[in-house]
Amino acid sequence: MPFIPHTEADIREMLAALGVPSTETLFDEIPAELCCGALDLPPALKEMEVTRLMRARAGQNRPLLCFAGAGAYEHHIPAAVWAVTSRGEYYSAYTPYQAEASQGTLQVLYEYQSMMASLTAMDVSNASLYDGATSLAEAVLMAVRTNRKSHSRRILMPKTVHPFYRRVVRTIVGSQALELIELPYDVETGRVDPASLEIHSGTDIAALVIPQINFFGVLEAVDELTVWAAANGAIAIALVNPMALALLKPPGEWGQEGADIACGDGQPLGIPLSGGGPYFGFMCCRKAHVHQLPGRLVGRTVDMDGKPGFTLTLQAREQHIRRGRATSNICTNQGLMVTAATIYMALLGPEGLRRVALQSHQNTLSLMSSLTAVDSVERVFSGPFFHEAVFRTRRPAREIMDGLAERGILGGHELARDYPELGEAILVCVTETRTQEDIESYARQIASLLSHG
Amino acid sequence: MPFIPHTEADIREMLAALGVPSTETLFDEIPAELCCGALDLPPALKEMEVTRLMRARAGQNRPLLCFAGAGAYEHHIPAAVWAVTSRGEYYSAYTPYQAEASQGTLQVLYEYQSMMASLTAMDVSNASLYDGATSLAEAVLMAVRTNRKSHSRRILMPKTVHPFYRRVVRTIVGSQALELIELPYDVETGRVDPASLEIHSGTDIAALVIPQINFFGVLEAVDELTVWAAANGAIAIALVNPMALALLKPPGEWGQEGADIACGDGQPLGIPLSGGGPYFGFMCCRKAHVHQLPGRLVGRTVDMDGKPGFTLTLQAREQHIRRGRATSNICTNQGLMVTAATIYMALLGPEGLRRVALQSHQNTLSLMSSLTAVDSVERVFSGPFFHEAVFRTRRPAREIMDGLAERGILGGHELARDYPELGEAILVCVTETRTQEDIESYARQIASLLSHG
Amino acid sequence: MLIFDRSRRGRAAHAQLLPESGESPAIPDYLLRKTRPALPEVSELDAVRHYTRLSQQNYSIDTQFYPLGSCTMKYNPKVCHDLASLPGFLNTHPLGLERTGQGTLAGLYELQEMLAEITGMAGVSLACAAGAQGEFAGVAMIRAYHRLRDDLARTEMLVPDAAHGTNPASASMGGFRVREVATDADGNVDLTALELAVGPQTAGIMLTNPSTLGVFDQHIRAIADIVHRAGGLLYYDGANLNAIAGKVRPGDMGFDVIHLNLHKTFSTPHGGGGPGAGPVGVGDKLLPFLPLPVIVKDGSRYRMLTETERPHSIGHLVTFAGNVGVLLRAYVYIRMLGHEGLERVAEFSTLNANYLLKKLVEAGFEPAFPQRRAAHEFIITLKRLAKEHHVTALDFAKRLLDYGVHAPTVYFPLLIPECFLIEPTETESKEALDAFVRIMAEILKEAETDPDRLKSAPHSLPVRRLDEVRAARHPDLAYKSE
Amino acid sequence: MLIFDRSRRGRAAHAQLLPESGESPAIPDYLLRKTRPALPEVSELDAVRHYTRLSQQNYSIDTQFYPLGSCTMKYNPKVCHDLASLPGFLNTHPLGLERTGQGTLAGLYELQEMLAEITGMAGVSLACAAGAQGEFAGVAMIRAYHRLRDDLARTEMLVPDAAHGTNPASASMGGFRVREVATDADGNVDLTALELAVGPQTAGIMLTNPSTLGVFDQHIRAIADIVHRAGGLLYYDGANLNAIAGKVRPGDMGFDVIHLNLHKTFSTPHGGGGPGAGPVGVGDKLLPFLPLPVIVKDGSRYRMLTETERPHSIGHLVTFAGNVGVLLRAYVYIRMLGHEGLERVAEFSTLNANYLLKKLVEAGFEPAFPQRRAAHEFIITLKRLAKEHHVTALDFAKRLLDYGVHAPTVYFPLLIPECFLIEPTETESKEALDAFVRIMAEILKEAETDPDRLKSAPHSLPVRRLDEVRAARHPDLAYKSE
Ligand SMILES: Cc1ncc(COP(=O)(O)O)c(C=O)c1O
Ligand SMILES: Cc1ncc(COP(=O)(O)O)c(C=O)c1O
Repeated sequence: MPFIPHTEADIREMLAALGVPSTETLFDEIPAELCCGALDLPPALKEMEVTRLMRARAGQNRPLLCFAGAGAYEHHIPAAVWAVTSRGEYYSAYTPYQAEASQGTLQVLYEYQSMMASLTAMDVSNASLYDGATSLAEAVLMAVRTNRKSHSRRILMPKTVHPFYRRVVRTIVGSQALELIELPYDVETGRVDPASLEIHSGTDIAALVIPQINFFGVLEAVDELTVWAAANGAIAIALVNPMALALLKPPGEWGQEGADIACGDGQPLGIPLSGGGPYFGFMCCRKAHVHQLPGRLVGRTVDMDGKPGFTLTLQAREQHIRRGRATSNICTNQGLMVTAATIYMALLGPEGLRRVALQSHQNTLSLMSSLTAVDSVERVFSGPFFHEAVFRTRRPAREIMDGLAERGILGGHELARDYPELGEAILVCVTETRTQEDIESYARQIASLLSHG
Repeated sequence: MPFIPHTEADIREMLAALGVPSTETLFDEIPAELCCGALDLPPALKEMEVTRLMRARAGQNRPLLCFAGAGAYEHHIPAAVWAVTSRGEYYSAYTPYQAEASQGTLQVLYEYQSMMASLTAMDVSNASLYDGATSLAEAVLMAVRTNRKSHSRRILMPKTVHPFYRRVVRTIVGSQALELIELPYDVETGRVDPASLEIHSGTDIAALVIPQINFFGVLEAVDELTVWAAANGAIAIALVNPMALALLKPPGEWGQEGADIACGDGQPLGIPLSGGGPYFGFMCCRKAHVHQLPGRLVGRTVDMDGKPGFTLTLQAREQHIRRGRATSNICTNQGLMVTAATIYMALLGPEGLRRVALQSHQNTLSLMSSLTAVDSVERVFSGPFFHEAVFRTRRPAREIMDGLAERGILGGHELARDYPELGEAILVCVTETRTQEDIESYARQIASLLSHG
Repeated sequence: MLIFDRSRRGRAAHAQLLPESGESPAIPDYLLRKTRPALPEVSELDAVRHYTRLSQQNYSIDTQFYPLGSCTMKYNPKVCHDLASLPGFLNTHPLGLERTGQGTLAGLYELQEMLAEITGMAGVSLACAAGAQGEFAGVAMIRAYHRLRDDLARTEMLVPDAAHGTNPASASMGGFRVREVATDADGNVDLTALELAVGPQTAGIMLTNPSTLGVFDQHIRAIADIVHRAGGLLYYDGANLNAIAGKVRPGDMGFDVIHLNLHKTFSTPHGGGGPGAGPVGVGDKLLPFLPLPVIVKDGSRYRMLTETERPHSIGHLVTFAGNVGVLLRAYVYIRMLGHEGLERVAEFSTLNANYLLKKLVEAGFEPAFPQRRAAHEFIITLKRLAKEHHVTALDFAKRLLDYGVHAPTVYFPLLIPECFLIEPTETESKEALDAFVRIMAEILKEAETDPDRLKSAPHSLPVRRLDEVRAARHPDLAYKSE
Repeated sequence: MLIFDRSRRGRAAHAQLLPESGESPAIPDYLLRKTRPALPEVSELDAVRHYTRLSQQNYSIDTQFYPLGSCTMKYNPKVCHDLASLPGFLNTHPLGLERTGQGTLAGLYELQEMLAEITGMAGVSLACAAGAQGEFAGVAMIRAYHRLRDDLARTEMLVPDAAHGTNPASASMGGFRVREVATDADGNVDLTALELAVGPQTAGIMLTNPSTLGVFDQHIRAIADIVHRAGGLLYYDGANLNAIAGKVRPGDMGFDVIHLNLHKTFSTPHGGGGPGAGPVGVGDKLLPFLPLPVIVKDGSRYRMLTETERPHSIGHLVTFAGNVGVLLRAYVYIRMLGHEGLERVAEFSTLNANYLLKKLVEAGFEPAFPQRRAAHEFIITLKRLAKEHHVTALDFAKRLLDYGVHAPTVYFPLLIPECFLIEPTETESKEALDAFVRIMAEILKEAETDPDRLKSAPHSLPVRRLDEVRAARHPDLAYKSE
C-alpha cells in the first residue's frame, strides 16, 4: 500500500472505533451495483522499478541541439532557480488561502506581480494564468468586458499571432458570440499589413491584438498599432515575450498611453521546455481595469499589529465568490512556475535579462547572416527581427528538418501547415545558449544538405 | 566577479571607511616580492557555459549495467533521501558548534548514532569517519589505545579484508610502530584459515580484524573468530557491511560477548556510487570504550528549561581540545552523507533493509547458479556467500571484463592484481537493483564470450 | 523584507550575467526600451537566502498536517518530481515531441489509457491545465454535441447549489445559463427540484460525487436517468475522485464526461497554486469532441492526432500538449500504485475521514450530516460557537495555525453555516488524526473559556491576523520604488 | 520528537519495500540475525516531514549570515551541486572509473593542474577526504622524505601555539613529537623562539598563513629559511587560502607541502560536518611521495598511477579515489571563477574583513591586534566585558543567535582570552556587514545594561542554552526504546 501509513493494528483500532467490521462497510451507502471490479491496470511498481522504467523512457527522448522557438525557448536556467523552487514548502503547499500560514508563497507572488508590472510597464499583474495561449483568450474576454465604448464584440487578430494561440482563442471564446477577424500580414515585411487595418478604421472594434515579437520573429510597429486602437476605441492587447521586454519598448509605453492589457507566456523566464508544459501565462493591465482581471491577485496589507503582510485580495472577481459571474473560471493556476520565474528574474536582474535578450538577438543575426551566405537560402521577411527569423531553401522544409535531425539538430519549425503561402519556410530561433560554433555548425549542415540535395 | 556582491559604490564606501585608496593597500603587509602575477587558469565560465561543459563530461562517462561491488554497491536510493538531504539548511551548515542553532543537524546525528548502534548491536556509534578504509585504520589505532592487556601492538589482519582497506591501514598506521600480521585464507572456503589463527594463540595480539562479509563475498565464522579474540586478550574489530547486518548476526552478538569495535563503510545506506566518494565511515564500540572513540559524538541533554536538546559531547577526545593527544586528528567528517543515510534507514526501516539485503543475496545466488551452469565457469570458493562471489573462466579475466563492457556490462572486479594465486578470478556482485533479466543477460554474455573465445 | 529592499544598483549574480557584447541591436531605436525595468539587483546568495527563508514561512504537506477539504492535500512523492525532472524529459522542445520525444509520448499515451480505465470512460485527453479548464472542455463538448445534433435550444446547465465555484463559472464561460439545483436534507441532490428543473432547455448537469458536502449521492442513477431522459448530459467533476478511486467509476454511474484533478487524486504537487492538470474523459457519445492533442500509437511510434483527423474536436485548450511535467508525475504515481494501490486510496481516505469525524463528534463537534457516512471528507459546523461565544469558523481556523496544523477549508460549501470541510487523506497516520482531535478539543475549550485567544489568533506565526478589508479597499498589488 | 517516537510496528514506506520473497537465505542459521534492528518504522511522509522540519532548526549559509572564523562559510553555488549530481557522474562505479569514467577523470585531472597553479606547487593529489587528512598526508610525506634520506633523527614537528588543533593531532598521528612555537605580540611566529626550537631533530613546521590569528606572517621567508637551514620542511595548512588566493602562493612563500580545504576556499558545502576534500600539493622534493591516486593523461585517456609507478608514494589514504563528488564541485567552482575571479576572492574577503573590523572597533569592540591589517578574518576580545560585566564570549555568541545571525568562532585560537574569530567572507554584502555591526553594538549595550539577557540566551531558538556538562557527565548517545 504505497503512501498509506496504516498498520494492521491501526486499522483494527480505527474500525473498532467506528464499530464497523471492515472498510468495505464505509462504502455501504454506495449502491452495490455501481462498484467496479478490479481495475485493469499494470501491477504496482516499487520506486526502484519505476525509476528504471522512467530513466529508460527519458533515454528514448533524443537530445537534439535546439534551434526551435515558436513559443517555447531554451534559455539557461540558473541552478538556484529550481533548487529553491523545489523546496517542499513551496512545492507541497496549496493556494495560499490561509494567509498567515502562507506568507512565503504570498510574498513571492507579490514580488512576481511587481516584477511583471515593471517589465511590462503596466500598473498591475495577476498571479498567473495557465499559459500564453490561454492568457490571450482571457485577455480577449477581458477586453470585451472592459470596453464599455464598444458593442461589437469584434476582435482584430493578426495572422502574425502564433497560430497555436489563435486556435486556443477560437476554442475558448468560441461560445461567447465574439467575432475574431483576421488581419493579414505584409508578405514583404512580415508585419501586420497597415492597409488591412485601415479598412476597420471608424468601425466598432472591441480589441486589437498586437504581438511583439510576432510569430515570424518580426517586430511589429507597436506604436502605430496602439495609436490606431486608441483612436478607434479598441482595447489594445499586447501579446509579448517577457524576455524580449528587457530590450524592447514595454507595452505600457506603446503609442500615446500604452497598451491596455499585456499578456503572454512566461516560459522564457526560467521554465524548462519540458515537452510543452507546465509553463505559465501572465496578464497585466491598467489599475482602472483591475476588477476585470481574471486570476489570483496578492495584495500587501498589515496585520493586527500593523506589521506588513500579504494576502489574496479582490477575490470578488473570482469563481469561488462570484461563481457564474466571475471574471474567469480559473482556480488552480501555475503558482510553482511563477515562483521559479520570480527567482529567475531576481537572479538575472534588469541587466542580466537585457544581456540574455541581446545575446539571443545577436546570435540570431549571426545565424541569419551565415545562412543567407549559403547559396539558395533566403530570408523570407525584411522586417527587423528579434531572436527568431524565417528562411527558405530550394529543398522541402521537411527534408531539411529531417536532415538536420539526423545530424543532431532540431532545425526549427516548419511553417507550411499554418502558412502554406510561404512555401518551404522554416522558423528558426537562436537563444543565448547557442555558441558561435553551434551556429556555424547549423549553417554548415544546411549548406551540406543543399549541396547533396 | 562571480559570487561577490560588491557594487562600485560599496567598494568606494568601504575603502573610504578604511581610508585606503584601493584593496591592494590591504595587502601591504605581505612582502611585495611574494605576490604572484596572474594565474595561468582558464578564463571564467558563466554558469551557462560550465553547465554545458559538465553535461558533456558526464556524457563521456559510459553508463554500464553494474555488477561490480568490492566496496561500493549500487542500491536503489529513494528519491526522498537526497531531496531532503540537499536542503540548504543541511547542505550549507557547518559542524554544529552552536548547538542551539543546529538542532536539525544534531538531532539527525543522534538518530543516526542510534540507528547504527542498533544495526550493529553495539552500545554507541560516532557521527562518522571518512570512509570504510579509514574507519578500519582508526579502529586499529583505537584497539591499540584501548587494549590495556596487550603490549605488543600486533594486529592480525586477514587477507580476506578488502585489499584497498589494507593498503590504507598500512599508510595510516605506518608511522605508529604497529605490526600488521596477515592471516591467510583457506583456498577452499575463502574464509580466514582457522589453522593460521591457531599459530597466534597464546601470543600477545592487540587486535583481530574480522570482516563480515569478507572481500570474496564469503561469510566468515565470526563467532569462532570473536571467541578466539576474547580468549587471547585481543580486541575484536568487526569490519562489516551495514546493509548485510539487516540479515546477518550483528557484531554486538558475535561470540560470547560480541565484538569490541564495529566499523565499515556506510555507502550502501543511501549513498550514490559517485566514482568512489564521498561515502562515509562508521564506528561503533562498547560504552566502556567511548572515551577512546575517534570522531564527533552527539549527546542528548536538556536546556535551561529542562527541554530536551542535542549537543556535541565528550569533546575532550577531539583535536580541538586535546590537540596532539586527541584520539584522532579528524575534524570535518562526512556529515551530509550521514544525513542521507539516516533518512535512508528511516525510509527502509528494519523490514525494508532486510528485504534489500535478502533480495541482493538471492539475486547473487541466482547469478551464480546461472553462471556455473555455463561450461567452464567455476565458482572459486565453497563458503556461504552474501551478495558477492568469485568465479573463474578459462579465458583471461581482462578479456571477459572487456567483452562484457562492450556489451554494456560492468562485469565485476578482477582479482589478479591483489590475489595472483587465484588466477583469472572475477569478483561479481548483484544487488536488488538487478532484475532477473539482467542476471540472465549477464550469464548469456559470459556464455557467448566463452563460446567465441 | 522584499527582494526589492535588498536591491542595490549595479549588484548582480555574476555567474548568470553574460558579458556585455558592446554591439547594439539591429532594431530600430523607436522599438527599444529606454528605461530599465525595476527588477531587483541582487547577488546569487541574496536571492537564495531570501527565497529560502521565505519558503520557511509556508505551511505545506512536507511540514504540516493539511486537512484542507476538497483539495486532497496528500503526500506528493519525491520520486515523481525526480523522474519528471530527468534531463531527457525537461529538455524536449514541444515542437520536437513526435520527432525526439517518443519517451515522453509513451508515458502520456499510457496515462490516457490508465485514466480511461480508472474512470470507466471511452477516451481521455490530457490537454487541460487544471480542473477548471477540464470543466470548460467538458462543457464545450456538451455544447458541441447538442450543436452537431442541431439541438440548439439547450442553453441551460444545471449545477447543484453545493457545487464548487468553478462549475458555474465554467458553464458561463462555455456559453450556458446556470440554473442551481437544491440539496436535500441528506446532502443529496433534491430529486423533486431536479425533476422540476430539467427540460428541453437542459444541456446537462455538473455534479461532484461524492459531493463537496462529503457525502455520496446514492441516487446518482436516478439523477442520470432524469437528466438523460430530458436529453441532457452528465458532467462529473472529478475533484473528489480520491473518495472512490478503484471502487466506483464515473462511467459506470452514468456520466458522459468527466475531468480529473491530477493535482488532487494523483498526488501531483499543488505548488502553492498550481500547476495542475485536468484531463478529461468521455463516453462514446462525446469521443469525437475530445480536445486535442490526443495521443495515439501507430505501430511502435506515438503521435498526436490532428484537427483533420478529429474534425469535431472542440479544438486546443493550451498552446502545446498540456502540462506534460505534471502528467508524467501522475503517470509515475499511478504506476507505483497499480490497481492494488489505487483501490486502497479510496478505502483509506474514507477510513481516515470517518474515523476523524467520529473522534471529533466524540470531542463535541457537530457534524453537518450526522446521519450520513463521510466520504473522504466531511463537514462540521461551528454555528453553536458562533452563536454562544461569537467565535467564528475563521477564528477557529486561525487558532489551529498556532498549533502547527493547517486549517481545513472554511465557509465552503456555502450552504452550511460556519463550516469546516475536513479532508485528512489516506497518507496521514492515525497518530496525526489523533493529534488533530486533541488540538481541536483544546481549542474548543479555549473558545468557551477564552474566546479572545481565538479572535486574535494566530499568535505564533510570522504575521498576526491580516487586514483583508484594507487589502481590498486600498489595493497594493505591486511594489513601487520611491 | 525523535523519528523513533514516530515509529509504529509494521508501518513502512511501501514504495521502498521490496516484496517478501518467501525464500530463506542460503546462509547457515548461526550467521543470521535473530533480532530486528530498532530502526524506525515510518511512512514516507513521516520521514519527509520529520527531516524537513528538523532541517528548519538549523542555521546555514542559505538562511543566515554565518561569520564563523577559520571556516570560510561562503555561498555554496547551487550549480556545483547540480552538476556533480548529474547521473553520469553519480552512477559511475569507482572500479569502473578508468573504463567508464573518463568524463569524471578529465575533471579531476584538470583540477589537479589548476590547484597546482593556484598554490605554486609541482604536483597535487586529490585523495584526501578533508583538511586533517591532508595534514596527515603532508606529515607522512615529510616523514617519508627524511627516511628515504636516512635522516632518522628528525622526530619533532614544530607547531605554532595558535595553530588549529588538527595540526598537532596530525603530527602525532604521523609519528612526530609536537613542539609548540610561541607567537609574538604582533601575532607572528616568534622568530627567536623559532631559532631556539629548530635543530637536527626538526622534521618540519606546520604553518597557516595568514594564521588563525587573522594576520599574515610577514616573516614567512625568514621562517622558511630558518627551518630549511635546519633541514626541516615547511607545511602549509591551507585552511586560510581564501585570504590570499590569486595573490600569493604558498609555493612562492617557500612551502614544501600544503593541503587545501576545498570545503572552505573552493566553496564546496560543509554539509553540517562534511564531506570535505583536502587535496595535497608538493614541491619537487616531495613529488615522489604524493599519496595515490594521482591522475595522469596518456594521450587522450586519463588513468590513475599505480604503486609500481610511484614506489615512494606514502600510499593510499582512502578506499577509492577520494571524495570525487566534492572534487567535481570545486572543479566547477574554479572554472566559474577563472583567474580573474580567483584574485577577487582574496581581495574582497580581505576588504570585507577589514571593513567589518573597522566598524566593530568604531562600535566599541577591542581588536586583538590593533596594529595589524586583518587578513580575511580577525579577532576581537571581549575580556573587558567578562571582567566588568561577567558576560563571556559564549554568552555574547548565544545572544547573537537570537538576532538571526550565526555566532563567530569562540575561544579559538586559545591564545586570546574571550575571543571571537570573525570571518565574513567575500560573498556577503556590505549591508550584511552593516547589519551585523548594528546587532553587535546592540548586544554590547545589552551586556552593559542587562547582562542576564545574554547569560540566559538564546531566547528565540528551538531550545534555550543546553546543558553541556550534563551531556558529557551522563552521556546519552543513542536512543533506547523502553
Ligand atoms: C470540487 C472542485 N471542483 C473543481 C475544482 C477546480 O479545480 P482546479 O483548481 O484544478 O481548477 C476544485 C479545486 O479546487 C474543486 O475542489
Ligand atoms: C586552520 C585549520 N586547519 C585545519 C582544519 C582542518 O580541516 P578539516 O576540518 O577539513 O579536517 C581547519 C578546519 O576546521 C582549520 O580551520
